[in-house]
Amino acid sequence: MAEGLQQVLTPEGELSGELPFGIDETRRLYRAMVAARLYDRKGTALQKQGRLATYAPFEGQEAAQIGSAAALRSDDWMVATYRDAAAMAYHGYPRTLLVLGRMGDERGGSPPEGVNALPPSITVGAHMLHAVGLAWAEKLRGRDRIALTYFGDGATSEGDFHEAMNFAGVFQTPVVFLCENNHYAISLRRDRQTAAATIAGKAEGYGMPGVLVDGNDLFAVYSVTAEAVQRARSGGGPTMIEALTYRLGPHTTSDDPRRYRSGEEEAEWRERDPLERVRRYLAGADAWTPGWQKAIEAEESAAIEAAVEEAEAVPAQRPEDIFASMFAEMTPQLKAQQRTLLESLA
Amino acid sequence: MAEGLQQVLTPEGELSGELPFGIDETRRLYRAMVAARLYDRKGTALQKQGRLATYAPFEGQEAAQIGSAAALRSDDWMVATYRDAAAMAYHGYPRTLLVLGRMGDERGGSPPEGVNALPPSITVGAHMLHAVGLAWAEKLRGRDRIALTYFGDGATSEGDFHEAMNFAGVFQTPVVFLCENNHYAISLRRDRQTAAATIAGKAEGYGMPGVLVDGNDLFAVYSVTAEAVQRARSGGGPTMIEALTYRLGPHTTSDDPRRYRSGEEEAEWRERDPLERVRRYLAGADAWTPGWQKAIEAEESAAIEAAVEEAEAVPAQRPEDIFASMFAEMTPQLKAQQRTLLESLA
Amino acid sequence: MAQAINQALDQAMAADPRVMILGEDVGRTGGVFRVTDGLQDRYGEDRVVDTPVAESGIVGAAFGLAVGGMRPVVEMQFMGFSYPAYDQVISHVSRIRNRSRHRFTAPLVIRIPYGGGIGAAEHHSESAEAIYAHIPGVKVVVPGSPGDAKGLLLAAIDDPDPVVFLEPIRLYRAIKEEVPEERYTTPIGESRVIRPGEDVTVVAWGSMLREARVAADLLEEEGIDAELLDVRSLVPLDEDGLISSVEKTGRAVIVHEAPRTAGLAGELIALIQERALYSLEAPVARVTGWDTVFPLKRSEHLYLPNPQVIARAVHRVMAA
Amino acid sequence: MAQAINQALDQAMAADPRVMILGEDVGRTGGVFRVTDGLQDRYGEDRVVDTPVAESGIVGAAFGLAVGGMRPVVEMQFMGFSYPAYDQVISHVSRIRNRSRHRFTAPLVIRIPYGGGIGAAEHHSESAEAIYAHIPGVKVVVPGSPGDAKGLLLAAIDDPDPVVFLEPIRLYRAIKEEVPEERYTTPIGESRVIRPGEDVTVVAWGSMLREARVAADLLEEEGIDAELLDVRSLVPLDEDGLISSVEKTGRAVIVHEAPRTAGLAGELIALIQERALYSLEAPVARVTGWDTVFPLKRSEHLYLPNPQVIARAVHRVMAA
Ligand SMILES: Cc1ncc(C[n+]2csc(CCOP(=O)(O)OP(=O)(O)O)c2C)c(N)n1
Ligand SMILES: Cc1ncc(C[n+]2csc(CCOP(=O)(O)OP(=O)(O)O)c2C)c(N)n1
Ligand SMILES: [Mg+2]
Ligand SMILES: [Mg+2]
Repeated sequence: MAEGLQQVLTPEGELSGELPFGIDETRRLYRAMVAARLYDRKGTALQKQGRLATYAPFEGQEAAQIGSAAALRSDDWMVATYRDAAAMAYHGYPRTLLVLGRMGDERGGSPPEGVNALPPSITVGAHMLHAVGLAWAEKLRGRDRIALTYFGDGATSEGDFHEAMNFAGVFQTPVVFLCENNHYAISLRRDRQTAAATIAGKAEGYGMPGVLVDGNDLFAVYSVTAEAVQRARSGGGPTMIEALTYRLGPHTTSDDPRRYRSGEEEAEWRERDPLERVRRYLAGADAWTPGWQKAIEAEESAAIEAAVEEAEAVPAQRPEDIFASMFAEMTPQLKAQQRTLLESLA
Repeated sequence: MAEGLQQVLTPEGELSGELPFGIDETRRLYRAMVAARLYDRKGTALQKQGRLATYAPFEGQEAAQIGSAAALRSDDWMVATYRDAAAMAYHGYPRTLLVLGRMGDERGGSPPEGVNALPPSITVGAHMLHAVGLAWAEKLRGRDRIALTYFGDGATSEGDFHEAMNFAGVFQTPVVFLCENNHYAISLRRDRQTAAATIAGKAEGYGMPGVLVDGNDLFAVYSVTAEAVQRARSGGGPTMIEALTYRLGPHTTSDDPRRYRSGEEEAEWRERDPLERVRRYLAGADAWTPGWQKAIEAEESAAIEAAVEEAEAVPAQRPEDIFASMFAEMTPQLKAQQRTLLESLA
Repeated sequence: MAQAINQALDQAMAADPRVMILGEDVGRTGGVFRVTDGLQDRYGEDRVVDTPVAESGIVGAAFGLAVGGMRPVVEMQFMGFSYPAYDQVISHVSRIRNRSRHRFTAPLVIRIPYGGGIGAAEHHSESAEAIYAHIPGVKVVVPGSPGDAKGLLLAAIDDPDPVVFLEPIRLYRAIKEEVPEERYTTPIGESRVIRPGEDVTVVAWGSMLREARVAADLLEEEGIDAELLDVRSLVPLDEDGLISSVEKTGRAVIVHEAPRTAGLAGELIALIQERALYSLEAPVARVTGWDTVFPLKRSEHLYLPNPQVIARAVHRVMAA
Repeated sequence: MAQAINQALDQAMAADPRVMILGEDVGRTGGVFRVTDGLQDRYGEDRVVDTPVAESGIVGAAFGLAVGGMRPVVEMQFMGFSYPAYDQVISHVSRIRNRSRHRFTAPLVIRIPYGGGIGAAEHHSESAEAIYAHIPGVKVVVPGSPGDAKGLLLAAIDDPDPVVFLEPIRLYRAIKEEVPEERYTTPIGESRVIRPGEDVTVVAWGSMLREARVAADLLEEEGIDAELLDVRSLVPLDEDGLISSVEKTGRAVIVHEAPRTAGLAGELIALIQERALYSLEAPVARVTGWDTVFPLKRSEHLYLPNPQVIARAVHRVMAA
């Protein structure tokens, strides 16, 4: 069922397939990728300065995230991971909250009403089942929202991946599984994660279509995701997409990739930079200039700075707040513990 | 990778493939199947009389179990389930101990040295990982023993199935996964267990061969298992086999299949009885007579009766024994608890 | 009790279209204990769902269903098969409200048949309530009677937060008791004095209540007046109910089936001595399962606390 | 402490070819805490195995390896990621000896980094030792110093039964201490008095020992002489060591990071009052984490017991 690799734009920026949209939309999504990269670099910088607790860079995976997120309707569900800030921000999860969460503040996990995205999953695997359940709920409630869930190549080894795929197949829930195969799970190479030829090929074992796509090709990712979303929305059931991509940076800011991969390999993938690919295409269509690049970088940087400032300006939670969200109403035990804490701080 | 259905003997007892062995061996294995069925019916009868705590009948699955178990070397590992008494007994697990276990006595889980079989697994799924680990240990120790693990169609939905298949693929452990697809997991039909076309087809997702075989065909089951065993033993890695079969009886003695399936369906599968198929073949080859049938039934029944008697003659464990196998040496807590129990009984 | 639970589920489903049931064999056959019998016929396959054999999948999908606005009631076939779903419970079900500061919630009920006494195969007789009670963010309740089973289950389904609902297997068919027809709830977090007494407090839950009640009868004949307290709600615990009983009697025996070490008796004893040490006239005694695997049929009588053992523990605390 | 553990693993692997290591990222990179650094270079990819991301798979396969004659030491990357393997531990690892009446055994060690204090993301700061201690059939140990880490780990690897080996993350790089070069073992099941004292027993383990020690220093300045007891072995517990200390001092404070309800303090208190009630001059106090999710970085100081809180609890029991 897994077809050959889907590609629309070669790494050189040449068309090799059908464009899903025109120049204006391309420029809009290119800009979103630029913004994502700026955000990502800011994240690493902030962490190095001690202003974030941890950060998991996604540089190199912007097309996989933006291309797929762009195929969603704004009220669809997104269930993503610690590495999917580009997709989440695109789907409307406020950057301020993403930053706040990374600072180590629970309020980062609380998106505004109307943003249908769970807080980024830290555990590997479990969240795919949540997406299946959310999609199922929409189906049972007779609505046509779908759920898109992101996960890595490593996550495909977890039992929960299997159970999620299987439930989606059996109950035909409107869900799209998007695997960002960035070739590493921390230090483990994709070829040691599974002996399967492709991850997309695993879909057949669950009776659903599996699609292999060049994950650094914005157009191709959009196209295959849009098709899968359409299938889900129209009652055609789930799809799994494997987006071949690469994490150009470390696993997190405390990881050192030199321990497990070569500079040459990184350089090779740097050549396949998903932003540069679209930039070349736009330039070839006379729709990109250095001046425009500078302008959007300046504007997006300013927006990101503003989000960071806003996050950092959020006053600390009150000590009593650590008890206040365990249940709708605090139990007597929690109330007593809250009192004890407040007394001890008095 | 999953090939078409492997079959050697049609339900009518006609040859449709290559025989893996001659008449003598066929008679020997036929006899083992007859013995298994007698044992199985005895199990149900004993449970009805209150002499066993529970019993899980396997009638209809004798060829799947005996055909595969016969492909093992006597020092290979067998890791099977509550429904695999035919395979286990064939592999040398004393029937006395199988009965003892079913009576509710832990000593049934303790096969003699030299019998390389874990006690029957009650949990669904987990034991497949144990087989992977055992096979891996043999490989690391430079021996050529392999592990064969049995499981049902229901078990393929568990996360542990997935993790076991994946580890076997990645570490190329010498293990054979034998799925007895008897079309039901308690009341759930196979087509609601997974949306996949076949279970054998799932193997590809782990980079291993998957084989679909007529599980009621003794010869075909033997052939495909022998090939898989040979592959594993010679360093060629794991294989998954899906044996299509049917549980003619209830899930356990406390189940009522009429709640979830029709008498017609049962009757259809009764037509494909794995014993009758071989009997017809033997009869056609002038290697079966009613007299011989009577004789082997009498002998095997006597052996089974003897095993049951032996099990029932095993004196009860001593009360202190419930503490004695928790660790190599009892902890002070266990010693104290043991004392307390003995005092309370005094 | 099985019937009372069935009735509660029926009433909840009739009243609220968001309520649905998921589990292994819950639909077509009505569950291995027939607790959900007839419900699939009544409410359809979309609302009474036979799932694949995958416990983490059941709870993980139910989590998504709950966050998405449904009210799933899931069944784990036996407590011994609930462990594959433990990660979903401790890592997600119990935490999404806190993680999202009330933005998302997972109001689901996880029904788990538990406990021994039916001579079952391994893994079918476990009492691991402590590992659920230790999870911040879930409530854990255990009915000891059909009436409570109905009322507590309806309360659990109404509850805006996840509830682990433990069903003592031994009581499914053991107790005949008229249960009120109409819908009612029994508040979570309240213990109940089943038998008032002056001399010693016997604390128990689930099927141990029956043993404790017989013990109390035996003790009565000897002139010992035991108060029997049904905890019912393990989390949140009715501390005041527990303490006031022990303050009155000055002595206590805690009974549970689960293994002793790190079992819930420890928690109750910690509370008692924190708040009522000076009322204690003797050490609180524990009557529990041993620190062993639950034995198979032929030996299970050696494991399970029974009235004699409970009575003997009471003698001990009375003598001290 | 990370180095001491590395040394223990190195010595065990050098001495016994059956010893092998499995886990996520343990080989190529030497683990996220670099505890297994250099071992794959030394012992090869067959003996230091980078596994797929599948915790149940790791423990389940290690179970098979152990039954098959190997001596696997597995690493769970963080305690918060050990729960998917909980079923394998409670249902199989802990039981195969009993299930087979000594015919099969699973001598494996499960190393689990645990505890908070490093401002990590959710799931990276948990202390769920109670759910492991409640499993009959596994031992549970927690070193509080590099010397104990080495000795206890070597004892765990030698042990013929499964051992859950908890490593306090906060202490990996915190304590500088010379560890003897040669191979030695520290017996499992023995507590250790870290600081003798007459007035009150403070019981702790893992990283809480450091907090308790600072508290003891604070208290000393006030003239309160606290005895600090390192439990080290949660299962089996050194009951005699605990009881004799409390009998001497008459007062006790138990400290743990884990949530309070159904945490291990309850077990210790139950034991103390069972065996030393009449020595107690005050209720035993608990200083524990709250019944909440472990908070993220900005709030974790509100959750973790610290010297001031411990000292305050000691004041309370001294005043009673
Ligand atoms: C259940 C679980 N196990 C282990 C971890 C530790 N861990 C965090 S990320 C990661 C690797 C995941 O790799 P992959 O799925 O490929 O995603 P990527 O980080 O490459 O985006 C691991 C093992 C975890 N977070 N959750
Ligand atoms: C982990 C786990 N979940 C649930 C059960 C209860 N259970 C026992 S057998 C069974 C069905 C298994 O079906 P299948 O794998 O097809 O094997 P079969 O019984 O048909 O041989 C179930 C759900 C169990 N034993 N273990
Ligand atoms: Mg990856
Ligand atoms: Mg089956």
